[in-house]
Amino acid sequence: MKKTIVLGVIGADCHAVGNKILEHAFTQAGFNVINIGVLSPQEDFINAAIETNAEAILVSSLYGHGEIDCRGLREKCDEAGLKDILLYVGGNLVVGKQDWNSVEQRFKDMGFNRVYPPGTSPDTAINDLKHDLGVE
Amino acid sequence: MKKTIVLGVIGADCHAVGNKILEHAFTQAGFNVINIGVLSPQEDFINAAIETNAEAILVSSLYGHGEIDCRGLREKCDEAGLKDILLYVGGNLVVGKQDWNSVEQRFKDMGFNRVYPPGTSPDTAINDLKHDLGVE
Amino acid sequence: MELKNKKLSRDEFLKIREEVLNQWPTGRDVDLEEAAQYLKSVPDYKNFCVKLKKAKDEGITLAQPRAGVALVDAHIELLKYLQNEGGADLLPSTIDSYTRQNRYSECEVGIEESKKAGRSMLNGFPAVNYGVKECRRVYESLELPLQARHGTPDSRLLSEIIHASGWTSNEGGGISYNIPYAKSVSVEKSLTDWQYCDRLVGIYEEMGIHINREPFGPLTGTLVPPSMSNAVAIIEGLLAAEQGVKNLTLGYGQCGNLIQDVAAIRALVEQAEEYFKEYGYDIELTTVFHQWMGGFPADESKAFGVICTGSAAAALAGATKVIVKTPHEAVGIPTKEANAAGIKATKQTLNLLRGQRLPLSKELKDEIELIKAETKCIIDEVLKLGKGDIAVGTVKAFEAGVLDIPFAPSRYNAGKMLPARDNNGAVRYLEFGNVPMNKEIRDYNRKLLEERAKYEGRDVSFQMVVDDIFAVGRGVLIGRPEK
Amino acid sequence: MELKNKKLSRDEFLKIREEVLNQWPTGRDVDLEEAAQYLKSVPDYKNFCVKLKKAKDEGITLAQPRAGVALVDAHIELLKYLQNEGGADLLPSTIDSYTRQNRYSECEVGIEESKKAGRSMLNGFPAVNYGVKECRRVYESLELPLQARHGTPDSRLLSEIIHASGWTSNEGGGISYNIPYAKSVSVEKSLTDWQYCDRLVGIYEEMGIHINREPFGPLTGTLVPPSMSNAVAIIEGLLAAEQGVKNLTLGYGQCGNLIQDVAAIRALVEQAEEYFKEYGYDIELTTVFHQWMGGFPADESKAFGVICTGSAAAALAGATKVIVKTPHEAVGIPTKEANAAGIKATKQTLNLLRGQRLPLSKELKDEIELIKAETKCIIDEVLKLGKGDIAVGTVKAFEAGVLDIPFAPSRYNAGKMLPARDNNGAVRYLEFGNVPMNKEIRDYNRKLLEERAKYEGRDVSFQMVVDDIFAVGRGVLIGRPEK
Ligand code: B12
Ligand code: B12
Repeated sequence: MKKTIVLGVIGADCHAVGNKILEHAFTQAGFNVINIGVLSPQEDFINAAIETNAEAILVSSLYGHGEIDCRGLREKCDEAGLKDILLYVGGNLVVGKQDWNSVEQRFKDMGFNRVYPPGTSPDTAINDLKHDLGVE
Repeated sequence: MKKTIVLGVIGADCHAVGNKILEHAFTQAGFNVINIGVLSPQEDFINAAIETNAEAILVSSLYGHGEIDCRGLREKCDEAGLKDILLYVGGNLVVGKQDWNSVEQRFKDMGFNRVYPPGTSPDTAINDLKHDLGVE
Repeated sequence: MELKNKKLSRDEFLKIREEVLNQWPTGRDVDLEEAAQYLKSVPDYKNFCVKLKKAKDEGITLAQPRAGVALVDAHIELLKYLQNEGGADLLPSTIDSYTRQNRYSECEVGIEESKKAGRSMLNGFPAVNYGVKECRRVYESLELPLQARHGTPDSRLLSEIIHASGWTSNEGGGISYNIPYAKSVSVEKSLTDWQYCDRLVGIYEEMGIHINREPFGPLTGTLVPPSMSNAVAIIEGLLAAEQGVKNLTLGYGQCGNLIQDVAAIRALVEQAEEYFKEYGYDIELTTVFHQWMGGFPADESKAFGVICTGSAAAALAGATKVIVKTPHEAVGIPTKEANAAGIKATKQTLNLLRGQRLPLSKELKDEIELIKAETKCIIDEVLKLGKGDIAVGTVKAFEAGVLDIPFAPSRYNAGKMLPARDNNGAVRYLEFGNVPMNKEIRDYNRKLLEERAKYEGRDVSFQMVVDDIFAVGRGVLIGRPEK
Repeated sequence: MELKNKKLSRDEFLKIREEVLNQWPTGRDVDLEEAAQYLKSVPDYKNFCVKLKKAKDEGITLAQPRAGVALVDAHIELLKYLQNEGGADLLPSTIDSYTRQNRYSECEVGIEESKKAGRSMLNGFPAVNYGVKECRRVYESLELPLQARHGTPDSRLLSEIIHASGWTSNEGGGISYNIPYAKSVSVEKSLTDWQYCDRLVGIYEEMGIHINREPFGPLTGTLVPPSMSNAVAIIEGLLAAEQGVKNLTLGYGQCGNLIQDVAAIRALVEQAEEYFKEYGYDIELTTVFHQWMGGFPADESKAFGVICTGSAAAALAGATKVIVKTPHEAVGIPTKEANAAGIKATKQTLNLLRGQRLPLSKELKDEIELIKAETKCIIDEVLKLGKGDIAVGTVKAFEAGVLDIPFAPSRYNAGKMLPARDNNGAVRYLEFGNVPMNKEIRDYNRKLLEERAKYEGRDVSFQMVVDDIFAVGRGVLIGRPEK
């Protein structure tokens, strides 16, 4: 059976191209993709995940406000009963060219399971997700 | 009366454009320029200075071997009786992009009175020379 | 009030204005008369219109960066650096993304967090939150014309504040600052709100003050066929002109094929002027060429390659100004040094090519004609749908997919059209969706894409589009299959 | 032996060879037969001729850096870095300046000092001092074709050593590696010595081994009018062909006006092929475009602008390869990182423009014709002076100032011709000296310079030349007077 994932771009972020590519790539890779699109508040991710019984939430943030927008998402997931749901985040997460290790750490501390640097290829995330969900 | 200077490019260096420009600029500025041209050994500078009773020797080195080529010039001048003759050097003096202060120091230690970084405008050196020779 | 392409009366305008200035406390500080006095004191060398006109007359291409940070002093320092060290010809203030969505309270959070963190937590300058006094401080600290650059569907309050602060240009438009930047703002709403912004400029013009307006040419910046972006630019130009805008800069985002890029700028100027003439608008028209707006390579040296190729195309096209990218583009908002580096590489390229133009050849002529013919098909249909009213027509055209921007986030965009590169790298229509073109044009686009498909030994397909999206970031123009 | 443009007999060659191999101890290790065996084992992907031919057939422009340091291991590390990180398509070994003057004992000093200092004290790789064994180690460590790049009036021993080491290309020529690089070497002497180098390649060809030869196109790199450098390139091509060279890359250094640059490459190919045909030589001809060879701006971002503009011109001209400058150019020999940065910016530009050409326009056509007409005036006169022998004619032409390279250090060069830019930045003849041109051409050059003078409100004069020499380093193409 197909695994369901929720995909979207968080906050006031309108970058749509990567989102469309990710939808295409994860669908091709055999996932059932619920794409809530750009400009999505945390609540929309959570509601979509609950409604569709999703196994993972993939958050994109390209425009630099990722640090503000992503804060508290894990806690809200917990509150909503999405205990231990996989949370991935990727894109251009912070403002400016910063040391990647420190950026990764900041988002891990927020409770994300995996954090991806700018320009990550969809394949990387697909492989990771299959591994984390124990598919293939 | 016009002050005489000797101009040339030292060692196995064939860079001729800056040399022609310097000749033009120093002549315009009222100096009597003895230009020995490119590919000039130390001896040619010294002989020209003795023959013409020059007050300064302006050495160019563009191609990177300046450090090897200029060594001992001050001593040879002393030996030849050109006591305290002004020695200027300029161009791309060393191999590669190096810290300028350290380069300048190395050439000052060799006995050069003034040392110029890449791309120095002729005007800078003309002003310095007039000052050092007490003209104007 | 029903949307129509008709100049707002002063009363209509003032009525809306009351509401606009109440959207956030700083709105109350804007006084039209006082602002007009202030704007009259802007010297020529700090006026956008004057500087653009001079460049146009001299045949020079000006360089303008993007830049904006959360805190005023840091923002001034940044712009001063780009002015003095970078050698920018025109300055921007890029507005942050919360402001663009009118979420001013989130801006407050961003400002506070930035103070705490000691670095900008916002991706731009929150001008509305700062209001006229601080925005004037920015303007007064600089020696160049200043423009707001953003992506705000409803930028009425922002426009009021920045113009009152001496910023003599505003980027945007009812299509170009909605479809690529928003998800659920109707075209009708954004067109109406931008009529207000344009009318504001028109009112200043009536008071003898020259302010420049610049529709955002590149749209989603991703494989937009020139005829589609030119159609949008001309429509936004006509809408602005109706509201009394006199000084317009129409834009275009580099596609990558030199002939197509030059042709696009020439077609844009020629065709826009034809339309302005037809509708009786007297416009001082200039152009802006955007360096590659799609995904960049992360390597900084490679990024310089992209930046300079764009600068060369801008110069050879004879654009009045070029918007500059930076070596940090793929990764994040640039440091001031990286931003200045982008300007310097750009200006060196522009200076080397100053006065040089791509001479007219058969290839260039054909491409100009093709773009104009395609653009005309679109605009004709928009006018038809609007029964002669181009504002109404635009709303209907988006509903019908006649205007259709590739990869746009807006749900008011059909998203049925698909672009891809031909074998020379020019952007063509792969799927027309409902974009209305005559048979000749459709066949020609198809033929060009089939040529590429044949060369690559595969079918014309969506995979080509995906490959093309990644191509420049991976160091090439055309997304060929791996060998 | 008297200089004549006639293939050296094997006996003549071998007689000279004995003497050559005795010039320095490492010469004794060169064995022609053994070297031929070794060269036969060079795989296609490491052979210069094969790689160039493939690029030419595919219409691709390859990128090649300059690079060389004093110590073998450091040199290998450097080249590997440019290959792997920089993505170079072809590799060089730039030879140091003592070797170029055959001062091998000074090289020894340089090698020792470099070991002591822990950094290269030489501006290149002293291949002769290292000899065949070490030069083969360099070749074997790499996965790309390797070429010697230098500036050596007498490079007979160097040529013997590098070819025997599997380096399948050698840059230089009797004019181009004398006049810009030496002061007191007669043209007769350098032509004779380069006949030897060419004959060596010819002899390898007779043994079925393909080696590429590349006359040095840019000469002094400083405002050389295209017709003068094209005339020299064609003459050196003819001289090489007579000695049995089959694979030639003719070169040209960017002048800066795009139309002139593209025209120069096209004129060069067309005209060289005409001459080869006329004289019955069967040559595989390719071209090399040198990024701006004059003074560079010190600012690295600006340097990228110069580098990319050159890359764009090379691509649009359809040159087979481009020689890459680096962001350190104005200051010193680049680090490996700076060198790789130059290659990456270049390749990004080439890739974006791959397959794109400047289309034929009236302007381009006229410029091609002008360059060809000027070049013909020069070559005709050279042939006349040599009574049909182009080698003899070349010696006499330099004596007479018919061939005259601006700013050259050689006392065998007249130095009476002066170039300057016209109002579009194209390099023209300001003073013809004794360069023979018909009246039409003289008047046309003059007219173009008068146009510029008028625009600048000054007279045509030497000050223009001085201003033009500094211009690119100061960020512009044309040295206009300060306003
Ligand atoms: C195109 C573009 C735009 C277009 C977007 C059109 C649209 N609606 O989609 C326009 C012009 C409208 C635009 C606007 C803005 N942009 Co923008 N934009 C870009 C650009 C050039 C390319 C983005 C793109 O489409 N790439 C191609 C796709 C395929 O790649 P991608 O988006 O990176 O996504 C891939 C991967 O990152 C990864 N990925 C993404 N998310 C996730 C999540 C997970 C879990 C995983 C595993 C992987 C993953 O997979 C995706 C598919 O392969 C980038 C810079 C760049 N990358 O070169 C800047 C960039 C993203 N933009 C930026 C900014 C700041 C803005 C603006 C604020 C304006 C401005 N200051 O210039 C506005 C934003 C307004 C808003 N409200 O959001 C910044 C962000 C800076 C930062 N983080 O520090 C960037 C990085 C440019 C820069 N260096 O300044 N932009
Ligand atoms: C043109 C050029 C050439 C031409 C020279 C033609 C000729 N015969 O003149 C050619 C192509 C032949 C050439 C050859 C080589 N070059 Co060269 N060349 C240049 C280049 C691009 C410009 C030089 C120039 O003409 N500038 C214009 C004139 C007006 O400026 P200038 O020479 O700098 O001189 C002015 C000032 O420096 C100053 N100045 C100079 N001397 C003095 C002295 C005093 C006392 C004062 C006050 C001022 C002063 O005043 C001058 C007039 O304004 C420079 C890099 C650059 N600057 O951009 C490299 C450069 C000088 N070359 C270089 C090298 C290494 C070589 C070669 C060894 C080959 C190679 N590896 O590429 C050979 C040298 C062979 C030899 N035997 O010398 C290096 C030197 C590296 C270093 N020092 O670390 C440079 C810096 C390039 C680089 N970054 O690698 N070169």
